[in-house]
Amino acid sequence: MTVLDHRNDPAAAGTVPGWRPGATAPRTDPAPLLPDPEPLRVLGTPAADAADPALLRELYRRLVAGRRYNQQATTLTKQGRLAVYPASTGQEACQVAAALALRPDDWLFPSYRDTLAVVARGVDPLQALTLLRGDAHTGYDPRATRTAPLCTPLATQVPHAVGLAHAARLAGDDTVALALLGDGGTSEGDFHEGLNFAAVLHAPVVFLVQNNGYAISVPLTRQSAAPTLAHKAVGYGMPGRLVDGNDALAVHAVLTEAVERARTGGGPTLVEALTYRIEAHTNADDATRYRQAEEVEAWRVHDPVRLLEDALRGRGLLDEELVADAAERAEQLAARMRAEFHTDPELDPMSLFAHVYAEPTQQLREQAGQLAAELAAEAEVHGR
Amino acid sequence: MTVLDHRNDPAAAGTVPGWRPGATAPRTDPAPLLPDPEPLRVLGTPAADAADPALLRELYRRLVAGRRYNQQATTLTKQGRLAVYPASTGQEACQVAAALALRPDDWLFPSYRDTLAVVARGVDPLQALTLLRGDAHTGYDPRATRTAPLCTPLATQVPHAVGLAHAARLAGDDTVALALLGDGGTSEGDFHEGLNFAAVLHAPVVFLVQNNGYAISVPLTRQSAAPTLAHKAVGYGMPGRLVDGNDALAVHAVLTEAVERARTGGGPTLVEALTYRIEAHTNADDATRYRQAEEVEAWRVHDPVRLLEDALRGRGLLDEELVADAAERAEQLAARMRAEFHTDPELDPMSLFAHVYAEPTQQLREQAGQLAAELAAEAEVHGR
Amino acid sequence: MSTVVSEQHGLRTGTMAQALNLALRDAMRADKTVHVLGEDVGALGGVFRITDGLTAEFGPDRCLDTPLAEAGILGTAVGMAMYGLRPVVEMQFDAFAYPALEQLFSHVAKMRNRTAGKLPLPITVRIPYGGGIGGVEHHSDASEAYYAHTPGLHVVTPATVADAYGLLRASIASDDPVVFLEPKRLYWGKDGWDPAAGVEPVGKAVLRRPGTSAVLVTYGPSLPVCLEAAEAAKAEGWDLAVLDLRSLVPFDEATACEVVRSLGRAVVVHESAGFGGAGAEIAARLTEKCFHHLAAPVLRVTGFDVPYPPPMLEHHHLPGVDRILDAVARLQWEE
Amino acid sequence: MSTVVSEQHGLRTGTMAQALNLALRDAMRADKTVHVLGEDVGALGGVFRITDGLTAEFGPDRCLDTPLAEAGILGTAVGMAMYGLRPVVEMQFDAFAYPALEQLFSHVAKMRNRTAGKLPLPITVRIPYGGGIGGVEHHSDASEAYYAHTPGLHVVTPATVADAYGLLRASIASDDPVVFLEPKRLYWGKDGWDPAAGVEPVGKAVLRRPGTSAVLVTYGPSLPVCLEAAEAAKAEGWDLAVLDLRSLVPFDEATACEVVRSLGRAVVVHESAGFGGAGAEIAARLTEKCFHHLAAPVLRVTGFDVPYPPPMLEHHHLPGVDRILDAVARLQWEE
Ligand SMILES: Cc1ncc(C[n+]2csc(CCOP(=O)(O)OP(=O)(O)O)c2C)c(N)n1
Ligand SMILES: Cc1ncc(C[n+]2csc(CCOP(=O)(O)OP(=O)(O)O)c2C)c(N)n1
Ligand SMILES: [Mg+2]
Ligand SMILES: [Mg+2]
Repeated sequence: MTVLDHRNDPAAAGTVPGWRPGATAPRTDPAPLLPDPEPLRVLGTPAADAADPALLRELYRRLVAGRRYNQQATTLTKQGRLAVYPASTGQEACQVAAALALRPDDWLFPSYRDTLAVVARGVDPLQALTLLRGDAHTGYDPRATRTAPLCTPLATQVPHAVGLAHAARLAGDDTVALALLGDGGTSEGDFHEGLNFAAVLHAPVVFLVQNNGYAISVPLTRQSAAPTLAHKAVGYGMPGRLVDGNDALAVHAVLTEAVERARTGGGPTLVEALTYRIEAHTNADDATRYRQAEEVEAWRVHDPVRLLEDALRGRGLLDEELVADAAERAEQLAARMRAEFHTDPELDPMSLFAHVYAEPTQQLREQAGQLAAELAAEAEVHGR
Repeated sequence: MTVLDHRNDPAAAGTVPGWRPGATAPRTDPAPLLPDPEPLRVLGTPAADAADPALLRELYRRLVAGRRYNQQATTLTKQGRLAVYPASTGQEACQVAAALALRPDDWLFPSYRDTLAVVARGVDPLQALTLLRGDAHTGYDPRATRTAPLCTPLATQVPHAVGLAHAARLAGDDTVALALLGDGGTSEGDFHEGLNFAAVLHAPVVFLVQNNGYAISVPLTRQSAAPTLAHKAVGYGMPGRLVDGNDALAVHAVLTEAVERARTGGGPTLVEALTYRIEAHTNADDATRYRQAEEVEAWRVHDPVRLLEDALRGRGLLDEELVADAAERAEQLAARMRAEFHTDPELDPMSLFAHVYAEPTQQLREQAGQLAAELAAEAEVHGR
Repeated sequence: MSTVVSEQHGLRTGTMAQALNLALRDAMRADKTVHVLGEDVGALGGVFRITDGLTAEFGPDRCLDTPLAEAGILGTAVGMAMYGLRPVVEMQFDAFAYPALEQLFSHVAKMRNRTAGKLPLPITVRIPYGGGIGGVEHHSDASEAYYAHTPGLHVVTPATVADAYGLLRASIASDDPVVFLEPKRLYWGKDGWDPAAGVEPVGKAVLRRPGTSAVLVTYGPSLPVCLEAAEAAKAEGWDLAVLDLRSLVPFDEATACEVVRSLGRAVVVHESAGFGGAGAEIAARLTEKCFHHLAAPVLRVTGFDVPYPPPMLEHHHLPGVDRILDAVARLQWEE
Repeated sequence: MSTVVSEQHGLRTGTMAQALNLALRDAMRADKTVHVLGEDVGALGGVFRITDGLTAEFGPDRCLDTPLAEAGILGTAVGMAMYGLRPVVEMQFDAFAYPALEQLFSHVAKMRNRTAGKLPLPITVRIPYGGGIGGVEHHSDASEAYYAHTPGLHVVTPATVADAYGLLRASIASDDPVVFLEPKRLYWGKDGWDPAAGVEPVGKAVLRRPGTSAVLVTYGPSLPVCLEAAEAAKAEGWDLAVLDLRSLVPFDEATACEVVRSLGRAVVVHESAGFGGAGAEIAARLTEKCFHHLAAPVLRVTGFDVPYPPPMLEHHHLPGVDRILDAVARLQWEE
């Protein structure tokens, strides 16, 4: 018998002289921080009957439009109109719910895969896609819609969301920040540092991890050995929530609750949404190298649009008018995308030197002069 | 009522069509990963009666020597013989237990505060202290005692320990790596990335966080909002253990168990030891700026050496012979330190250029020539 | 650019550490959006006491002790700046800024550019840098070259007590991110200066000492060494000018070229490793722009291309008066 | 240094990507301590397919898909090297190596030095670098200057298919850490080469084209542009030599100086930002060593000092033939 066998011996408790109460643990009760063992599901359960029909219809319209958006953007890559597109096909419930859970004066911090959330938030689709078209890094004014630039270096947007939320709280505003990231992103140091800052600062911020099972080719089992990614919340002292990411109603409910808690001074929440990326990582990726067709097919059955349709049908809400209206809006969005991406953008090469600094340095002015001269010479050669 | 109120409705479970079992969570049961709510204590509890007298005596001798070591090193800073010393006074139980829990062929990854653990592992005290004396970065051969260099950039040693443990396992060796760090270090991204790698690789590594309540001036409450730091383990899928860091027997037991689990293929463990740094951060620090004398005094009562003494006394093991033997060994160690630090080291300026690369580059040879010429000219001026 | 006003008037004497502290205090008084954050900047006042008393005067929200995570600190500052604040970040030592380099390179330096000017980040990143204080490994790096090579960052470094105040005020007031490098070994040097003297924008080099033979081009921690060398050079018959760049970005090419053209001989001095160091840019640029005025190549006196040595050996590594004079001697005087 | 033997014989034709893949394969066959690790290097074979088939041949322990964390990857490699392995780390894109810079600067570069030679780290860090492939932001950075300024690192970059094989083998065999920079836009260029030709150690520049008028000094992605420029220059009456440095550290000063001294005119060409770029070191060093042989200052043609532009604008940023010829024209031919 080792001394460890006495671990749970009640006689041993509290008998240590001089043990300082301030040093005892836990400082907070971990139980409420732990996620439920099963992800929250609403659609297809009795709980869905309680859902507001207007919300269901709104989610439906937006999911249908979102699916169409993903299809159209993917088509644009095939036509060479977009350089690259990381589709959120299959993840539309997360994208739409993220946008709907926020107020206009809240801030969204999207990753490269979240253009749909950005568009759902009100950013023009053309502007949302300039990064991926290749004509500008960020095509929209982040302040106008309180939507941060699409973030590519993984998890680096997490501390940004925390800092903004903290600043808002200091200013006395009840603004909330919502950061989106993927399962792979949770492995980065910036995720850890950001969540820890959020909890220590008690900042009004929500983290939504869209766990789509893969970071490019790397499956979740090679990414983390945690019971769930939501369990990471405990280590920061914030609640962790687990939700079926293809259940639009469930994601919306969990995010709405977390945003509300943040808004009313309850601090940050980590939400893990279980979902699946139906397409390859981007159009440049070959997903057959690392996953089986059967797996994709199984997830196609658990489709966010279909799940919502079924629920609407069950409630007798899927009438012809709604279906037609949703389809029409989706087609309008796609048509606008086709029209806007039909022509090549007019770009000013001199814009290279704009916005490096508030005032260009002398050497940048010199370099700009050099480029201008080159362009003039070229124009002369081409007889323009 | 919102849809969330149905969260725990059993009628809702398992009714979602198409939900893929592979996607359900948790993948592992979190319960065994969670630390006990109270830190393990052995000394002063009935469990101590089961402890091996030889181990108790050995711990006692080493704790007494460790305390003396800390005193002597601190004195050396006052005499200008050490440039800086981060004392582990008050943390000797952790330091000694860490060294004793390992086999000679295991590896220790210490931080700047862990010279005592390094010495307890068998490194010559003079060699262990060159970094802090200022004559060499690492005074010992890490391979000789399987003790990595003292690590200053916080938590960067964590992935090193993981990589070494992983490599050892691949080689078929049953070597274990033990990484030491502080409470503050757990906030760094490298801590997170290292622990995640360890769990995913199922590497034979143990992490000992000596939570001494402060990162320089920053108290734990500003460092983390977690129930305990040990709770972070859950988010990686490894067991978290909480222990009274001033209870040498408890720390030894927890580490021995964790090392054994790692050695036998059970994967990594995160151990949090609750302790206190009695001295300032280093001799250059002024701890009165950020903590109260009463707090220090309260911790002096819960002293690791005293706790062990009390236990030995209770078992009738604190005989004169042991006390004298421990004191003598401690004095011998201190005397050796005084003797060895009495003289200034003879340093070769040309060593600047040694060991930058396996073969010096042409430009380094040129620079070495320049310094040699300068030194020769200087020697001439000084008539040597 | 935020307002730069000092409530302090008249000449005062103090250390560079005190001048920096006052600059922070005055900036925070003048502009409520200025927030300080970092490790130990609160009750402790920073390990170098540069933020001493700020939490007491402005409260823990304005001067915030953060958790120990440099990428987290800088990333949080990015978010704060996006919401309209003007964060001043303290990195505890130069090598401990490395964990934040991704945030610095990929976001801080680029955010204005990647949002077409919509999200400027007026962040000042204060970094104590360089050696000469007997610091153990990782406590004496001089990493200015990494920052200077990164478009979008300003890189500023004071060498005098007055500049410590003035350049820090100007950096905090700048609407661009500034890496503000504080020469550790000059923290405790005292000098007289007038905080109310007015603050120039960053980007102007200044001739600290006129001369007729050659010019020593330097910045930050090496300025006092160069002034000492210039003094010692008199005995050898050289009258050396000393130019203090004050900022590497913007680089005051006009002023530097003027001096170099007029003297025809120049030595660039800094303590960080020479290979690919800031001195390479300075030498290459001055050579290109002043080629036909040069009587000798622009020489460099720098730290060796080795990891920063342990304290007991650092004086062999750091450029000293003799090494500078050796270089001056090689400026081909015979012709 | 580990053994470098190729089982492949005879001339073959392939892309640089294939040559790199074969180099990894041959290195892993020749030496069991060579382990590959990184993001997506397993089943996917890396986003550029450089590690294609390695997991199939050597198993997932030898070619390891890691969690997504660059500091964790490099830090883990440090520990593996401490236990006697020879890790080859893949960073997915240049800007995604930034999270690992602390591990690189504070440990990888310094470990041999800080342990007085006891713990050398034979780690190769492969980084696809540079632009010209239409990559969106953060996918086209060229960060060689950061690495070249860091004592303790070797910095190697191939520009031909044969060098891709030979230099990668040599880098993996080196007992020092090597930052191995792979020019992304040359990945798909085909050429003939003989893997059995033998592997020289790193550190030798090579004259890719002799010439009599001036020399273009370059490396990596800019070599083909320089060769094209040299071809185009014939029409202007210039016979340009082209020197491929192959490694920035070690820097082959002897070879570079020899060419520059014999021709008296040189232009350094690289695509990363000019200010504080590798070209600054090259120009400053060549000027210092060859001053009296120079008919004109060593000029630099580089990317502008701006964040890497979006794909549709990158061709304006990258040095092209015309910009190089403009610089050649400024080499003061009139005298
Ligand atoms: C710091 C960093 N490292 C690597 C990459 C390259 N990269 C882009 S996406 C990706 C996978 C991300 O996976 P996950 O976070 O799960 O998001 P998902 O793509 O599945 O939405 C990788 C490795 C990056 N963008 N940033
Ligand atoms: C990356 C990094 N950032 C900052 C520092 C400066 N620093 C040295 S010790 C320390 C506090 C560490 O606290 P903790 O981890 O609790 O260990 P303790 O000193 O209490 O043993 C700090 C901030 C450092 N060494 N490395
Ligand atoms: Mg994913
Ligand atoms: Mg501590």
